Amino acid sequence: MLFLNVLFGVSAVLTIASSLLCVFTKNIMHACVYLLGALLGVAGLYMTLGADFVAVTQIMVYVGGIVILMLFAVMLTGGKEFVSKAQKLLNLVPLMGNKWTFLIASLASLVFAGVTVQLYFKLPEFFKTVDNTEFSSTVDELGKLLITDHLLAFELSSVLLLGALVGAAIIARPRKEEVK
Amino acid sequence: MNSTAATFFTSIEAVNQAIVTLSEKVGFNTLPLVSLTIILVMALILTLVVATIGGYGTYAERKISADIQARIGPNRVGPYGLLQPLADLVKLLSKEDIFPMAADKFLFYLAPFLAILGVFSTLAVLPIASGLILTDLNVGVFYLIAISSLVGVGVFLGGYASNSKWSMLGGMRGASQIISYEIPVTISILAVTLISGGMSFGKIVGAQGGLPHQWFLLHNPFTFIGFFVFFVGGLAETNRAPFDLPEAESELVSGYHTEYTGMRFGLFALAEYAEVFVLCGVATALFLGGYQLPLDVTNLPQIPVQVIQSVVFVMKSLFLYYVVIWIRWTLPRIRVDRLMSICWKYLTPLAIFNLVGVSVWEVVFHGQSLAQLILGH
Amino acid sequence: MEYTISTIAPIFIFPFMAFVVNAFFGRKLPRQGDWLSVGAIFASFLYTLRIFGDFIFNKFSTDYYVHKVFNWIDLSYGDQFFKIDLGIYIDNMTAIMLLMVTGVATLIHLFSTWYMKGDERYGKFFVYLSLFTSAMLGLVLADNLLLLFVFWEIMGFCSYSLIGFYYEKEEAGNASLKAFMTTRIGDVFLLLGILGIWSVVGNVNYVDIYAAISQGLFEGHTVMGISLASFAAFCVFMGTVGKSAQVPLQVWLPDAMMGPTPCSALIHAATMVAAGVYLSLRMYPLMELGEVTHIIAYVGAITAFLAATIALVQTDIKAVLAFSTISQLGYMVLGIGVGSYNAAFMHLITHAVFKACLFLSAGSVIHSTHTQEMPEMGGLRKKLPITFLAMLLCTLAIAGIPIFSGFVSKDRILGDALYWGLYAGQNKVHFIVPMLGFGGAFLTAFYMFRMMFLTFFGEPKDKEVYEHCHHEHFEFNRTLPLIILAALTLGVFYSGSLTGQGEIKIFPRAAQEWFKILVAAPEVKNFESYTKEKFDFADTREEKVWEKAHYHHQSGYAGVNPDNEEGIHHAHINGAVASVIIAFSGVLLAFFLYIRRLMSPDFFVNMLKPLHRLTTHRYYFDDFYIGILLKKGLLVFNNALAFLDMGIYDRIAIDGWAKVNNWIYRASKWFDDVIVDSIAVDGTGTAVNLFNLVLRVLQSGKIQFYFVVLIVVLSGYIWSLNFIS
Amino acid sequence: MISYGSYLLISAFLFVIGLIIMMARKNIVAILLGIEFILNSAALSFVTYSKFITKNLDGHIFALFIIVIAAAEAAVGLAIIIRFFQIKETIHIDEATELRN
Repeated sequence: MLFLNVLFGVSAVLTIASSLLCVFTKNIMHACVYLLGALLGVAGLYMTLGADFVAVTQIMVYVGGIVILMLFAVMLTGGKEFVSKAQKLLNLVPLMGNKWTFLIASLASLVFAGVTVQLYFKLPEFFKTVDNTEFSSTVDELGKLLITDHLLAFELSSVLLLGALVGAAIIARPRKEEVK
Repeated sequence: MNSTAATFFTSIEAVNQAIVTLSEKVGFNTLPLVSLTIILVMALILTLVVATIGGYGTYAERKISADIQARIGPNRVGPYGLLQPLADLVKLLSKEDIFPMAADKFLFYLAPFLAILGVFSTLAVLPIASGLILTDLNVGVFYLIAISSLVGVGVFLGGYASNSKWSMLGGMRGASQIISYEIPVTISILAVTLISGGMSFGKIVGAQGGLPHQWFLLHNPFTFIGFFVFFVGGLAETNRAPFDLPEAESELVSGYHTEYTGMRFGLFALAEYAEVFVLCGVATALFLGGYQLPLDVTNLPQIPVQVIQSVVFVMKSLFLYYVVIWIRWTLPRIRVDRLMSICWKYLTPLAIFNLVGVSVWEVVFHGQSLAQLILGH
Repeated sequence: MEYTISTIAPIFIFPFMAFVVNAFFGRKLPRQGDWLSVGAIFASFLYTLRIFGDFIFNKFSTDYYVHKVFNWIDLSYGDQFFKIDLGIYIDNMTAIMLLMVTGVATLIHLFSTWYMKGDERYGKFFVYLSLFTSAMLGLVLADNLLLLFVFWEIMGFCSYSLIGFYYEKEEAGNASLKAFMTTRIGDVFLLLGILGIWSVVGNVNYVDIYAAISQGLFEGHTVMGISLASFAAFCVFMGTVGKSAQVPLQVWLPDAMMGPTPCSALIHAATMVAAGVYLSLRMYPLMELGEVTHIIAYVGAITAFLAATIALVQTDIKAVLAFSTISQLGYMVLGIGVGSYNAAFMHLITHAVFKACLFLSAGSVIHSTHTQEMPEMGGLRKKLPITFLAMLLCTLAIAGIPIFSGFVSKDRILGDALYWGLYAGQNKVHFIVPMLGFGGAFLTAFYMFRMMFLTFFGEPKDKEVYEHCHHEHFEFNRTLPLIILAALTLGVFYSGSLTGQGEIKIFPRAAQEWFKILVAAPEVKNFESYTKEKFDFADTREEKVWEKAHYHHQSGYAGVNPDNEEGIHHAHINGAVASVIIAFSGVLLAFFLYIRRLMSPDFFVNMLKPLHRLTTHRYYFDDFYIGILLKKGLLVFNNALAFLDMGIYDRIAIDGWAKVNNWIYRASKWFDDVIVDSIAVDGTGTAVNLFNLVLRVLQSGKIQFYFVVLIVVLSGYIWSLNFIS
Repeated sequence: MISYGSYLLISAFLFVIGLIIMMARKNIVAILLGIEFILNSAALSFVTYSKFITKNLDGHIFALFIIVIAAAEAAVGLAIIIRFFQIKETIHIDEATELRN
């Protein structure tokens, strides 16, 4: 269990630190890299939960695909020039119009505070549940589930991916009159 | 997490005794701590070994290219120039660490580490011998493919952070090339997992035998083609010639690591050479029988067997390593549009065809290999 | 023995597939696909042979049947039960019928390849032929009246298409229309009958109907004052009248001879017209229950006699055969009416064989001489020896000469009729039925031999026709069907003995009486606890021992007062003697008139002038229908319609509607001005403006603001959960 | 340390982070980035419930499909962003005010 505890600690710290940095960084490119750190951390958390396949899929799809795509997008859209101004404390909240929005936002914060307080009193119950079951391979089980119980969703997701592929290719291609 | 190095060592009688006595002295169970330590030490050793192999990769490259071009090659430092990598290391360490003015400092520092992280993380699942594997993950092959895509991020960030047009072009080329060639490589690996019935390296290697006709390479015609798809795709993923467009000297000076100097450049180079070795090791494990010996090892003493197995594995990998270098100094670089068309128009359909073919083969012949069909059982 | 869908369905599916393939790809196939039709029906024949063998010769008893179903239409909901099963019902009668249909159809298909050769619509003919055959087989296999009705209509369509096959000729077009419309009358009645049965039984399966009859479900139901059983039985019988060309709906069949001769042989002699009789046989328990048997007997007797008298004066060879068909169908119906169930069905089979052969022979003659008029023929027996022999055998059969099949079956019908009319203890008026039957038999013998003598004997009357006719050689597809069918006119195949009465035995007794033993009127009691089997389940019944049907007499008589065995026997002896004498006297009369020429036929014509005029005009049936019913009747109808249109529809409906519209217009104008314009349109605008004041705040166009609203709503929702729980 | 609540806390934390990013940033790429955070938090919750509550693998399946959908969404979203940039030469969210051209 020591190894798991270490892994959990490292992953949790990585996740939380990366996401915090992601919020507070000024550079969108850096934000993407922090996202990468957070995703790796989440993958580590999956590992500690015994979800090896999900963890590796997370790394595969996010690190190998989405993050690189985002980096590309940032680069192609000149992300380096984009530096948010005045990102400190209250100024973090963007100007959204007029006094009404601030009124609504303050109401929202009240509600949020209420929810948080409620949750806070319930937290100890959650921390009592500790699971010490041994690891076992999830790959076989997942494979069987995917082609039996969740077959329709599986097939639909393949169609979705194909649609996304074609759609993305069509959208991103410049129109003919603009090429000249 | 069975058959890892930690479980192997702790199952040895003497080590076990030592742990028990240590636990009695300290007052708590030290088995987890010792296991963790063993894992860390093993990881360190493996990293150092692979780093050395990667370092000597530069030496091999120079020597073999010299041989091909009828030159002598490095011969001044040590006998036959064998200490040349050490000399290079010293040179790289002592060089000035230049940081370009316009560069993005954070990313500039981060990129080489990401690349090296992607390469060395894969060592965790590389099966060197039948107990000598850091952790035999159930999703080993999948993990290897996934984590090695960090190299792509490193390459891209390196190119971007340098803020130089050569680097930028090299980084973009590298990232797109790595993403694209991941597809045929993954699909041809999928065919192998289909035959072995699992993604863990222990299972895949265990499903093969020591003799060539028991390898997955000769399991059926489709895997035979699949091996070449995998190998060509692997060459492209590691940015080796003839797919070394991200660092094409004649066009981009040195590609994504143009602006890097000193040990940072060394890290990129090390990542490249180590990745080539990992590629060769994976190819060996997947297609060439891995560490399997052509005899029954169940009743033999374990440690000598493991030594022999490691030697066999490393020899096979080094042979492929030689082939990679041979290809580099034989074939000219490919054109950039050809690169993508080879991947999308030839390798990917071929890999899918192989996958379908292997599935059909498995169904029709009930998993028997070609040799089993010809020779009988 | 397992009967599954795959052992039964091909009988129907083979011709149907041949139809489908030929209909779409026939033109591209070699020989326009005729081999496909012939092969398909021959394959059906082979399948049928197996069923026939199992049922007749192997192991099953008289009342054995196979009934397999699956759901066809299921519109049930809640308590409402509406369900129709599609199924197959095979008993001994079906097995025999299937063998007859496929066998005769195979031979006629084969003959058609010779007869229709060189025709411009050669392929199309086989398309219709295949469709017709499949429909006929489907009708025979069907287990319920609704499915039977479907195939019945498909056959009607095929008949229509084939009568009008040479649609360049105006008569052919008119004849096809006439046939179609005339049979439609019967079909409407049949549909009414089916609905009547449905209203009581809730189903139209044969077995359900039998069970319902046995349980007495029909009692107490009436329609327009008459009992529903009578009504349904009469309506079903009207279907038979239409399809089997009985008086008064017989007018379409002679005109139907416009079609190609093989189609006349198949449709208008052997199978389709027999389907009507088959329907009545199937519904025999209903006919008995509804007490319409007397009507049936009279209709049959009148048809048999009237058609025979008309046939006397026809000069067209096919017309003679057409009227003889009507006459023979009349005998079958007569047989049903007097309760001679077995004999009626036997006559159906024997008639199908010899009449098909007669038509094919006539086709052979017509194709050789290119004329249908008998006065232009004569002396053809030297030119067409095989045709002559085949036709002679069939004529002997239809005339009722002993040892031929016609005698065996017709004699038994007449014997039963004699008993029914004379000995059964009914009113003596009913004696007229056997009298008409015997008279018709005499006339049949006479006009058939008149036809033979005019066609094949004597000197050639038209030299040109005679010279034109080629000498007949053996041709596979022309003569083989004739030979096979002619050979099957021998009575031994049906009765096992030469006379049909069991005196001169050829086969052992069991085989001798196979027909009589195996076909019986359905005993409705046996169906009370029937089981339906779903398709593809193996038939798990035990094999039953061959047992004899429960007949009151070996003739299969099932009519009025069936227990008087002595009387039946007496009637049969008398009937046999009488019919033999009558048949031979008819032949002799024809011989004297047309060979010896002792007397000119004109002598009789002059002597019985009014009768002659009556018969040449076919008793004015056609004139009555067309001249009076259609033309005069339609005039009245037209006038009524005109009044309806001008007087009622124009005045009241259209003008009145205009006034109503005027009112509506005024009301809607007010509605439009006040409610729609003032309140709805302007009011909506005002309301939108009002809402706008509020919603403008929310619709900021900034996506982050929307996130904020989203979060507020979500957290409010979560907050509200506290109060709920 | 490894308990039900800790995973849920991390999940909630990721969710809030994603929300803040989505609300605070004007860059469309950053908003997509926030969406990725939120999707990850949902997937993490699913896997956690799968481990502690339901004790079967359905949560893993959900996480897998969430990852698939995230991939599709990122591909299409980034394609739209690139197209948007080609037309407007900026990726400021408030510039996205027109439905045509």
